[in-house]
Amino acid sequence: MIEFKNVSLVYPNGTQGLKNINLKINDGEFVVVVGLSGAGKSTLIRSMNRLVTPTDGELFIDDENILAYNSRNLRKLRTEVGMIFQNYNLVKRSTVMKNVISGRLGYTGTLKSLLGIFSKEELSLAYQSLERVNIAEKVYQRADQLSGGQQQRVAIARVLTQQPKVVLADEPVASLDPPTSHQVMTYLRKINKEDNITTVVNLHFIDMAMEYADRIIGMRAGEVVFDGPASEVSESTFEEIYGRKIREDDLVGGQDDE
Amino acid sequence: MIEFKNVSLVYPNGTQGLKNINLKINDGEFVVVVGLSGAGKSTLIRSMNRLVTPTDGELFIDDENILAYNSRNLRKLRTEVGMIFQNYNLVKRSTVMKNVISGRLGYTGTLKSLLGIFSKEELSLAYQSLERVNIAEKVYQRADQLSGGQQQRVAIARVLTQQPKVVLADEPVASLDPPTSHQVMTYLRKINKEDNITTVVNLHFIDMAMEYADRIIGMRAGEVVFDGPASEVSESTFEEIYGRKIREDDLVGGQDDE
Amino acid sequence: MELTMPPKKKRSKSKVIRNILIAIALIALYLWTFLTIEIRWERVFSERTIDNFTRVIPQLFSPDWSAFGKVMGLMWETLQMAYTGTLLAAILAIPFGFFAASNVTKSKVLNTLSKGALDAIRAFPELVLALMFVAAIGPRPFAGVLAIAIGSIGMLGKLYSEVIESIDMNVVEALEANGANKIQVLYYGIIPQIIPEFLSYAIYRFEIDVRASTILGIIGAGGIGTLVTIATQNRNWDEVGMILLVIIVVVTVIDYLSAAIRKRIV
Amino acid sequence: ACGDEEEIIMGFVPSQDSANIADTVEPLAERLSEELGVKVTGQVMTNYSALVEAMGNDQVDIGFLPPFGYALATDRYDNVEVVLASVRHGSTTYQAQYVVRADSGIETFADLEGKAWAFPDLSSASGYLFPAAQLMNELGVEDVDSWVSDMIQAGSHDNALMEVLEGGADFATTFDDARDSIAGDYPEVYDELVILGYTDDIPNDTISVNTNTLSSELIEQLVAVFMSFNDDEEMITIMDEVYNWTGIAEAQDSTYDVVRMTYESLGIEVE
Amino acid sequence: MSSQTEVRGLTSSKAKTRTTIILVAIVGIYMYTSWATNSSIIDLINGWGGFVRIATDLFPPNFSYIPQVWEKLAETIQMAIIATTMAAIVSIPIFLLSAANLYPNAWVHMPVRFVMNILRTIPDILLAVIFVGIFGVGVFPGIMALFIFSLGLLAKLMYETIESIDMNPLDAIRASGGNTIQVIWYAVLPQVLPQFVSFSLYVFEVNVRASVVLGFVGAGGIGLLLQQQVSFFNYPRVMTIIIIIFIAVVVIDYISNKIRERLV
Ligand SMILES: Nc1ncnc2c1ncn2[C@@H]1O[C@H](COP(=O)(O)OP(=O)(O)OP(=O)(O)O)[C@@H](O)[C@H]1O
Ligand SMILES: Nc1ncnc2c1ncn2[C@@H]1O[C@H](COP(=O)(O)OP(=O)(O)OP(=O)(O)O)[C@@H](O)[C@H]1O
Ligand SMILES: [Mg+2]
Ligand SMILES: [Mg+2]
Repeated sequence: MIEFKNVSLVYPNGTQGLKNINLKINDGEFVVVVGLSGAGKSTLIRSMNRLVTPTDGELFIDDENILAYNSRNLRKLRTEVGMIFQNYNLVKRSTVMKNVISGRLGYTGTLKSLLGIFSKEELSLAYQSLERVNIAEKVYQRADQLSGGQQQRVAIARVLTQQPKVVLADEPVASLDPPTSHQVMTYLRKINKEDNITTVVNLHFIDMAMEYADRIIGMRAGEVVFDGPASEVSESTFEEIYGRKIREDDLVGGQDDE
Repeated sequence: MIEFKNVSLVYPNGTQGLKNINLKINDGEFVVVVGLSGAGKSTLIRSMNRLVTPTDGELFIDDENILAYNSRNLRKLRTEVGMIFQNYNLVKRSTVMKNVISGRLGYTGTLKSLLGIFSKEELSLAYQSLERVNIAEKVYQRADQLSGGQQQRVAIARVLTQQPKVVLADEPVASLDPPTSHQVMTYLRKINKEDNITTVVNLHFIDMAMEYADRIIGMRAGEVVFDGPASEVSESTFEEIYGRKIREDDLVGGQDDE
Repeated sequence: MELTMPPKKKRSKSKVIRNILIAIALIALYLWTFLTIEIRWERVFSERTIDNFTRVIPQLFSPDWSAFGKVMGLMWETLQMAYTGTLLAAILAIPFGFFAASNVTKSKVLNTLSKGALDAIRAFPELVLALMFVAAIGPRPFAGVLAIAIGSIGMLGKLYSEVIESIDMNVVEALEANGANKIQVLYYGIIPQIIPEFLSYAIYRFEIDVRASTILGIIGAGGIGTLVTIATQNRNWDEVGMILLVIIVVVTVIDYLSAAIRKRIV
Repeated sequence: ACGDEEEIIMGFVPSQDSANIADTVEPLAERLSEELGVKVTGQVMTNYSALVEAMGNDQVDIGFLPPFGYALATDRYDNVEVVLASVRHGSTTYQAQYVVRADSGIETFADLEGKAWAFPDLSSASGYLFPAAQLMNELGVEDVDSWVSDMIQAGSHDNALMEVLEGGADFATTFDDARDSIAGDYPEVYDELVILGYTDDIPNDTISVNTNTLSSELIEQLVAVFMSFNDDEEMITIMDEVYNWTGIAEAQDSTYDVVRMTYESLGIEVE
Repeated sequence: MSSQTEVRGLTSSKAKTRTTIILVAIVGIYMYTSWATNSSIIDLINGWGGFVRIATDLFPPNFSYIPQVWEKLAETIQMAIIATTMAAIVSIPIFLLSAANLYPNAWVHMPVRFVMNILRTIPDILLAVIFVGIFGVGVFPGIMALFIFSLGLLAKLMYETIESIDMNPLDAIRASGGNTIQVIWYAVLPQVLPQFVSFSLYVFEVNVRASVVLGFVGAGGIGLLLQQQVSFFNYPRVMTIIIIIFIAVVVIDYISNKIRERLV
């Protein structure tokens, strides 16, 4: 369980990223965060694995205040919280396998990892993760030879290899075309359900959010302005989040899978 | 008057650029050439100032066969035929004035031009040309500090300074957004009418062609497949030129000026 | 749990063989290097080394300020040499640059010849060039200037030709369509496109030449290098320290100024 | 600066005997200016070959050339001519010495076979040329290079001695007696290093003139002035500071034939 | 014509004045420096006889001398190999520490850069002179000089490369629990490895060229022969050495260029 208690975050330059956030995210939930650009979605997500550190309040993951963590605890936390990024963040020149296995780094001793020594179980886990996102045949290709959607699937495989309790995804489909976006969201949803991994996703498109989310959190100017099941989202919710009526370009367009 | 008599052009690699063209363009006409990519529009235009040389036939400008010209005559011809390009082709690092005055180079002795000595009349002409396209206030700015539309207006001013009898424009608006395109076309039309300059323009958008042209020439595979006033253009003409029915993206969209 | 292992990485045979050959070649190269090079370790780790260390190093770090005037005088001469040589090269490299640029020089022969000449010049270390010039005209700054000038033509000519090859040829066409002749095209169409880069490269080369000309004096070609030889032969390490200090400061200042100017140009 | 008679340029090469040669030649130049009524400037070159090229190119009028440098210079240029030579310890010649460690067991030149040889520089008359020629002539060695086990070009006479002192080499050849100049830093040198033998006489350093740029009257005048320094306590001190000279003697080109013969016997050719 | 007075030329008069001042300054300084260094065209004409003489002295080269040159040429190349290898290895921690995006703390990267910048200003042969003073003549001081010089060069080229890499993979590795060393190994090095090899080869080329002359100050390599033959005025042999140096440099540059082309 993830719990925000009066969390605020002010960036060094004075920007208020988060304002007095109170939230509870239950185990196994699939939460989608929506909001305008600059609303604080990324900040919210990145504070859950301490890529940014809130300046005020308490943030509990499994009843431990992660804001008090030292760098050792932090690495432990991060092995348990997987993250997926908008630009996939793969090492382009490394092979798919090397990228995926890097999800195990948090569990591996420095020297072993420098020498590239991983156990059979770990290699197998990495390969299975690739199979789960249907991309096992690319295992020894270089990441830069893959299309955007394939790269994002590799990134999901990397997170799976990490065997996390929580997955955070910061606009995982922003760089992808609509069909590929749906594919990636489907995979995220799948691992959420199959492995009961708590999943928090930032999305830009409101219709996609409603299609996949158990629960939607709307943000505006660093504050949570909506929090409820997808079914409760109404026209007025949109106005609250976006400060205006819904428009056609808030929608990603029809769903058509591969 | 420009007259093509059985003009053909085969590029060194064997591509047939023009096939047996017969055309007469009268003084002061505003002709727009349309056609698919690769139809030979550029080849047609560029043969009129011998940037490419037809391999067969005769091409008369004011009753002289320009295909027989030597390089001295050629320079003379080119001073009388102005040209406007898709990418403006300004010297980005030179001032607007220097670009515009370069329209006079064909009239100026080499030494004088190297020393930058131009007569008062010429400088004044250049400045007035800039005024005519409403960009005189940028006279000493560097060309790369201007927007695309402004750069194309400078290119028009350069051609005006040349005081040509004929202006050739090879897709002058292809790099511009619709409102700016209309602006540039309006200026071209204006100088055509005010100075009675024969103007031949290549265009990609059929609706724009119809809006500005006195006469439209349709090309396909190096041949002229339509030639007549804009009013005569019909659905079947489109099919002849494009080999299919007209579609929405053959139109540039509504006209809205600056 | 049953383990699904990834398939073995497929490698083409020829690639494996190639990699093995490369590895063997590298190992052989290093074996050859380390086995045949004669380093006199007994001298390197001798008492004298320690002696020299304790004598030379402290002196290097306590520069002889009484030599400051003399050192600065020669440094000034070095700067003059570098400036003269670079400017000569910056101008003489222009025709080379044009001949070596395939978009403006259509003659293949001229093209290849000038490219070859530029490559050849770059293969000579400045000091070797200076050696020739000292033998020809005696040990004086002019020999250094010539070495700098010739050496710089090699690099500047190549950089120039690359600049010329990257210009916007459409502009050239536009001017031709105006009826401009070749020289006018050059002056109105090409030169404005290349001047800033040419200048910037020339200044950059000046930076390199200042560094290069500090050593030419070692063979008598003028500048501060002369003093380096004399001071080391006489074991005046505090004077060498002063020379070092002056070179470091002057070169740093020049690098900084040159970078600042170049930033403004392009 | 040269060619005209308005300024006379004297060229020097650095010497390890003089810590700051550029300063020590100053008084000499001043004194010559006074005596000749022409401005005289001293200029220190990086090495003798630079000095030779400078004289050949008429940039230097008077050159303080070492014997080997002088002999080569006359081979290469016609306008260089010796007029004076230095006197050290009352002699216009000196010798090269062979130095070995006292405990080395080397007693004759023949014992040097297969030993490591440290010498200052291939172009040093006392450090290499004369000893090499002597070994060839007296022992019938054909190729000195392979007769010894190692040839270490140490860079200077001091360094050659120190190579032997520290065991990097078995013997060194230097001028007589280079041990004096390192005795300050290594007082034990006289005990630990002993002299195995000497070469024949080598003519001393020269004062050579550029006959292109100096008229014969001026050269005569110069010779007279330099010779007069022999009776001038102050000038002898100055010359001593520059190059350890204790006197100046007139010299002829033929004196240096022995140097030419020596390097010719070693197979060193010019051009 | 109303607008005639407004246009006086092709550039604004301010720009024109500035250009003129700069031009006059450049030419003025040149006239001064070429006078001060006696490097004018007149000096070139006066020295013409010298050029002719040295040209006739150098030719024909003495090819029978070639066998004696090989050994020293090999030594030269070996010096460059050792120095480049050492510099490549030692530069790794240095360029990592001086990359501002890895160590945003200016107290870490600024001092390291400062030292590297200073090293790069010292000419290699001056370093050689000093090391010869300490270690005595031989190849060792030469290798040290090349090593120090290449270290500064390589570190600079590399930290600039690192500062331009994609930072996102670093975030990803960090977010999956990797420590600093793992982040560097898994996210930084794979991104810069090709450039690292390429720059090392480039530094090797530079070192070959530099080691050619180190022998002049007793720091090993083929320069020693050059210095000896010059001091004997034996120019046909000098020419032989120069030709061999030339061929060696051209061949090495060619090979290294080919490898570098295939790398990136
Ligand atoms: N490192 C930073 N330093 C200073 N301000 C920052 C930093 N990162 C983000 N901000 C600011 O904090 C606010 C919230 O940013 P955040 O990235 O969380 O928004 P977002 O909702 O993710 O927007 P987007 O949809 O554009 O990604 C914005 O005003 C942003 O400019
Ligand atoms: N320099 C050339 N060498 C060989 N073939 C050429 C050359 N220039 C054009 N072509 C070919 O000649 C044909 C006509 O080309 P042209 O450029 O005139 O077409 P276009 O109608 O202007 O097309 P677009 O709308 O793409 O500009 C094309 O098939 C083209 O590939
Ligand atoms: Mg964001
Ligand atoms: Mg076209």
